[in-house]
Amino acid sequence: MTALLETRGVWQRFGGLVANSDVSISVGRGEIVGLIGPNGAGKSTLFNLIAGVLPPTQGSIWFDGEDVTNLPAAERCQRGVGRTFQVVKSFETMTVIDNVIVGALVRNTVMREARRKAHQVLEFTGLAARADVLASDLVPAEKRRLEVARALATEPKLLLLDEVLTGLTPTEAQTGVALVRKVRDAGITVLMVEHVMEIVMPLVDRAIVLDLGKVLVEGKPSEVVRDPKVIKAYLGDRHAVGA
Amino acid sequence: MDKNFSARRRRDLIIAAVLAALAALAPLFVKNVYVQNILVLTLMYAALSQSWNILSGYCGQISLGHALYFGIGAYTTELLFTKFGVLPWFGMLAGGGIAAVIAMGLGYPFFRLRGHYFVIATIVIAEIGLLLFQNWEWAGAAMGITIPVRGDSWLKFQFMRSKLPYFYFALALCCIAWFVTWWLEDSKWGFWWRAVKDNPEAAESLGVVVFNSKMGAAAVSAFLVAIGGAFYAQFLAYIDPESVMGFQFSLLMALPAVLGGIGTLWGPVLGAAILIPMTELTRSYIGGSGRGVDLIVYGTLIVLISLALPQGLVSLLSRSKTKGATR
Amino acid sequence: MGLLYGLIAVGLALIFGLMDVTNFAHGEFLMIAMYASFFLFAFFAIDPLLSAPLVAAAMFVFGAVIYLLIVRFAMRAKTNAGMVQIFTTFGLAIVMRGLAQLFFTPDYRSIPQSWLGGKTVSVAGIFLPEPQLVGALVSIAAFAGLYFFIHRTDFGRALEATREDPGAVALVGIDKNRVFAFGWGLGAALVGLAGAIMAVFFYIYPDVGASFALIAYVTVALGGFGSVFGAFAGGIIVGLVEAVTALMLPPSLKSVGIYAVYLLVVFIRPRGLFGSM
Amino acid sequence: MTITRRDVLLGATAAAALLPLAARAQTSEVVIGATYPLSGAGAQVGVDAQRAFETAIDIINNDQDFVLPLAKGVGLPGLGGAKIRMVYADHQGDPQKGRAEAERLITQEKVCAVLGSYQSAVAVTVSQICERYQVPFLSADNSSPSLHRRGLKYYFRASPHDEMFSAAMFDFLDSMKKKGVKADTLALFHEDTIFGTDSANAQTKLATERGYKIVADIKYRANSPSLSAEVQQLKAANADVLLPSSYTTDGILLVKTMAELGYKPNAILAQAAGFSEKALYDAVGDKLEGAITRGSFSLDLAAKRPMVGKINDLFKAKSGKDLNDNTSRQFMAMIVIADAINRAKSTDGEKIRDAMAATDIPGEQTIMPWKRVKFDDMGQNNDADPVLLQYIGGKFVTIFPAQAAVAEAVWPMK
Repeated sequence: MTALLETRGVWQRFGGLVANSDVSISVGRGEIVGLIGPNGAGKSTLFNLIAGVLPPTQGSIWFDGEDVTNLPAAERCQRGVGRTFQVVKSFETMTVIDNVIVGALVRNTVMREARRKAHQVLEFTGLAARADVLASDLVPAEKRRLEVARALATEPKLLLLDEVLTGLTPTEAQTGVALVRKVRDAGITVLMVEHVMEIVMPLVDRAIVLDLGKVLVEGKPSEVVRDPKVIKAYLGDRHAVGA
Repeated sequence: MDKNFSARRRRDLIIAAVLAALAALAPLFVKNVYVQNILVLTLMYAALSQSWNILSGYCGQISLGHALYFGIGAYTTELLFTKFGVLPWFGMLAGGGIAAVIAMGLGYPFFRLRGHYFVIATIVIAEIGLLLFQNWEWAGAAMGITIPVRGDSWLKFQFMRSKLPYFYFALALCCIAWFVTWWLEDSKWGFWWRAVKDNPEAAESLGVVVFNSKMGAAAVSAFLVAIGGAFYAQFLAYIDPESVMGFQFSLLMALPAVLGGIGTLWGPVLGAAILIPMTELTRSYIGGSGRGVDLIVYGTLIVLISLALPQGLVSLLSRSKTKGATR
Repeated sequence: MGLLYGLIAVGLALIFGLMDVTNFAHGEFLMIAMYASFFLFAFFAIDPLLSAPLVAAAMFVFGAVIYLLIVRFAMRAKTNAGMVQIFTTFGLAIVMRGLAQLFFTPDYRSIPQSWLGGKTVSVAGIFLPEPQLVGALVSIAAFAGLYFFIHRTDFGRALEATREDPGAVALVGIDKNRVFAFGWGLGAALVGLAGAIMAVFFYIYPDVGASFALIAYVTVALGGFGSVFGAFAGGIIVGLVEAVTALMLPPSLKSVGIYAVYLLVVFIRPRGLFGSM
Repeated sequence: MTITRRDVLLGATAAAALLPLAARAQTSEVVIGATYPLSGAGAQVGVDAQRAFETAIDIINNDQDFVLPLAKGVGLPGLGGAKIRMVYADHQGDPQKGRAEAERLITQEKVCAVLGSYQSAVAVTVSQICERYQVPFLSADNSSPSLHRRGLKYYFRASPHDEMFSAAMFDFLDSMKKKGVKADTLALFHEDTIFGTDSANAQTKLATERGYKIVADIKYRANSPSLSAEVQQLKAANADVLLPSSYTTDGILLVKTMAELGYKPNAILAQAAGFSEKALYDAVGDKLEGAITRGSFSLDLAAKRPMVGKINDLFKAKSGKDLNDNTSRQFMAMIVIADAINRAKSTDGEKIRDAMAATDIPGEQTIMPWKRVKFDDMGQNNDADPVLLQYIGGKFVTIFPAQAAVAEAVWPMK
C-alpha cells in the first residue's frame, strides 16, 4: 500500500532564505506522525506546502496516490486534507455551529445534512454545549478545539494539526491528546506539528525531526528522543530560549 | 436538528410575510402622493441596500461603486427602449445580466485587492463609468435620455400619475431581494461568503474557493442593483449620467445597510425605513431655507447612529431575538 | 499641479495612510482651511502666504479636537470598524458643509489680490504660475518635513507603533489617544497649508472639498498606504497623467486617465507603488 | 415587509403637518411653488432667486406705482385681491429630488403653478410632473433649447434659449466683422452637463452656417479641480474669440488659470451663466475688463425705463446685489405667471395654462429688453430678444443689438 502523503525532494526558498531543502517525508495511512523541531526549523513552511497555501519552489507533493503539487488549498481540502492554524483563524462573527457547517459543506451540499454532520462533529469534539455561541466569545482552548472540529467536518483522510496543544494548561492538553487519539481511532491519519517534544512524544507513532530546513532524524519517538543530533539541536535551542 | 435555528428562520419568514402584507395594504390608507413617493423610494433603497449587502455585508467586499451597476441597469433598459423599442421588462433583465457580467469581469482584477485599495478601486471604476456615459453621444451624453410617457401602460411600465404600480414593483423588488438574502443566508453560498469575510485563509483551507465565492456574490449583487436602476429610470422617466451613476448612489446604497446593520438580514430594510424618510423630510421641511440646516441635521444623525450603534440598529433588537445569529 | 495634489494628499497620507483611519471628511478640512485663509485676508488683509502658518496652527487644533470629540469613538468599534469610520467621517463631512453654508453662505468667494495671484514666471518659454510654484515648494517642504518626522523622531515611531499594536504601546506608557490626536492635528495642519495656498488661486464655497477629495484618496492609494514618499510620488504621477490625458483625450475625460493609472498600478502592485500595508 | 409601522406613522405625521397649510391655501391666497437648488453647489443661485421672487411678490401684493402688470392695487384683482404666497423646495440639483419636490408642491402645498429651476436636467423632470398634474411650469432661467421641444402643453418659457442667445452672439460677430474686426476663428470652451453641451451644439451649428472656423472645441468636466491642461490647449489654438459656457465655479477658475498661463484672447464672448454672476466679477473682475456676455437683462435699461432702476433698488435692499441675468428673469417669471393667474380668475391649472397661452405683455411693461411676452405653441417666447453686455469699468454696458445699445463695443478687450 502506498503512503497517504509523500513529499519528494521539496525545496522552498523565500528570496535568499531557504526554508526547506530537499525534504522527503511520507505519512502512512492510520498513523499519527509528529513533525517536530526547534524554532525556525521550517516546520510551518513544510506544513503550509502540504496544505497547499503556496506551491513549493521545487519538488512534488503526492497525496493519496496523486500529484497535488500545484493544486490550491481548497482543492486539496476537497481531496481530503484538513488542517488547523497555528494562530487560530475562527470565523469570529459566526457561531460555533456555523463555523463547523462551513467545513461540512465540502461533502454535503444539502444544508440539512451539513448541519447534521456539523452537530455530530461538535458532539465528537465535545463542543456541543457551545454550538450557539459566537466564535469570538470562546476561550482560547475552545477555539483550538473549534479549529479541529471545523477541519474534521470536511471529513479528511489526513488531518494536519499545527501546534494545537501548545499553550494549553496541562488539563486542557490532556483533553487535547485524548481528542487526537479519538480522531485516529475514527480512521483519520494525523500529521501534527509541535514545538514542544514532551507533549507529543507519548502520542505519536512516529516522529520526524526537522532542523535548519532539512530532515534531521526520523523514527520511533523513543529512539528519536535519544538521538544525539536531536538533543544537540534542541539543547542549543533551549539555551537560546533560556538565555 | 437544531430547533432554535429552524424556528428562527421560520419566524423571520413569517415576520417578512406579515410586513409585506401590511405594506401591500398601505396604499389603502396612504393616499397622499408625496408620502407614497417616499414609500417608493424607501422600498427601492431597501432593495438596493439589501443587494449591496450581499457583496459588501455578507461577503465583506466593501464596494462604494455600486452606482455603476445601478446606472448600467437604467441605461440598458432605456437605451433598448428608446432606440430599439424593447419593452422595459426585457430591458431590465438585460440590464441585470450585463451588470452581472461586468461585475464578474471586474472581479478578476479587483478581488486581488484588499482593504482600502479595493474600496478606492470601486469608487474609481464607477467614476470612470460616469465619465464615459457623460461623453457618450449615442447614449445622450450629458443630455440624458427622456423616456416618452404616453399614458398608463403596464406593457411599457409607465404611469402618468398613479404611484401604485411603482409602489408595488418596488415592494416586489424589495421582497425578492430580501427573500434571496434569506434563502442565501442558509445556503452553501451564504456560509461561504461569511467565511470569506471573516477569514479568507481559513475558508480556503475548508474547501471554499474564495475567488468564486466573491464572484458569485458580486454577480447576484450587481444583477439586483441593476434591476433597481432600471426601475428608477422608469419611475423618473428621465435619466442622465449624474442622476443615475453619481457617487451619491453608491453611498445611499451602503448607508441603510450600515445604519441598520451590515451583513444582517434585516439591517438594510430597517436602515432604509429610517434613513430615506428622514432624508426626504429634512430636505422638504427644513431645506427650503437655503441655509444648509437640513444637511447639518442629516449629517449629525448619521454620525450619532454610526457612533452609538456600530453594529447597526438591528443590534438593538437582536439582543433578545436572534441570539448571535449574524451580527 | 501634481505637487499641489501631493500637498493636498500629504495630510491624508498621514491620517489615512499612516494611521489607517479612513477620513471621508478630508475635502471638508481643506474647505475649512480655505475659508480661514479667506477670512484672514478679508478682515485683516493678511496675505494667504503669511497666514498659512496661522491657518495651519488653527487647523492643528481643529483636527485634534475632531479626533478627540468624534473620531476617537469611531475607532473604538470592535466589529466593522472600517465602516463605522467611513460613515462617521462621511456624516461629519455633511455637517461641515452644512455649517459652512449656514455661517459662510453658499456664495463663491475668492481672494482677488494677493502677492502671488496671477503672476507668472517664465522659464525657458514655459509659463509657471507663481502660486503653483510656491505651492510646489511648500509641498516638497511639507513632504520632507513629514518624512523626517515619521522616520527620525520618537513621535513618528510612537505613531507607527500605536497603529501596529495599541495594546502594546499602552504597556510602555504611551497614551494612544494623545498620539493619534497629535497625528490628526498634524494631518489637519498639513491640509491647512494646502488650503492657504489653494485659496490664492481657487474659488471657495462650501462644497469645494468634493472636487479634490477623490483625487487625494487616489493619490495616497497610488503611492501606497503607509508611505510618505509614495504619496509624494503619487501626486506627481497624478499631475503628469492628468496633463497627458488632457492632450490625448477630450479634457472632460482627463480624470479617466488618472483613475485608469490607479487601477493599472494596483493590479500590478496590489499595495500601490511604495506601500507597506 | 419593508414598510414598518414607523414608516406609516412618519407619513401620517407628515401629512398631518401639511393639512393646515393646504387648508389655508384655498382661502384668499394664491400659492405658487418654486424649485431651486438651496443646498449644494448651486445653492447661492437658489437663495438669490428667493430674493427676486420676493421682490416681485411685494410689487404684486402691495400697491406700487410701476408700469408692470398687477403693480397697482393690492393682490390679484381677478381673484378678489388674493395675495401670492411662495413655497420653496430644494432640489439640490438632482432630477429625482426635483421631481419629488414638484409633486409635493402640487399635491401637498396645492400650488397652482411651478417656477424653476436653474439646472436644466431638473427642469426636465419637474416639467414632466407638472404636465402630468396639468399645472403650468414656467422656466424662469433654464436656457436649454431642448426643453420646450418635448411636446409639453404645460411648459412655458418667457426668456430666450441658448440658440436665440447664440444667434445674437453670431449676429454681433457678423456686425463686428463688417466693421473690419478680425474674428474668424473661435474657441469653444464648455462644461459637460446639459447646459454646456446644448450651448456648444448651438454654437457649432451657427459657426458652420456662417463660415466661422472653430479651432478648439474643449469640453471639460464641471467643477474640475484644475483647468491648466484645458487652458494650455486654448492658448495653443489662439482663436480670435473665446466662447465659454461655464457656471460660476469653473468660470472663476478659467479666468484665473488664463491669467496665470498668460493667455489673453482678443475677445471673450460668454454664454452668461457664471459670467453674469457677481461672485465671478468680485473674484476676477480685474482680469475681465472688456469681456462680453450674452444676457437677457441690462441695468442700462434704467435710463429709458426708470422703473427698472427702482425695482433694482428694491431687490438690492433685499439681497445686497444688483439684478442680474438670472434674478431679472426670475423676477419677470413671477410677474408673467401672476398676470396669467389673474386673467384666468382661477387657480385651476388648465385655466391658468390657457391664460398663459394667451399672454401678451408689451415689452415696455417688463424690466427686460424684450419686444413682448407672447408664447408660441411650444410655450416659447420668441420675442425675447437677448442683449450682449460688455464689462467695462466695473459694470455692464449694453453693446448689442443696436436698438438697445448704449455704447460701442470695445475690441479687442483690455
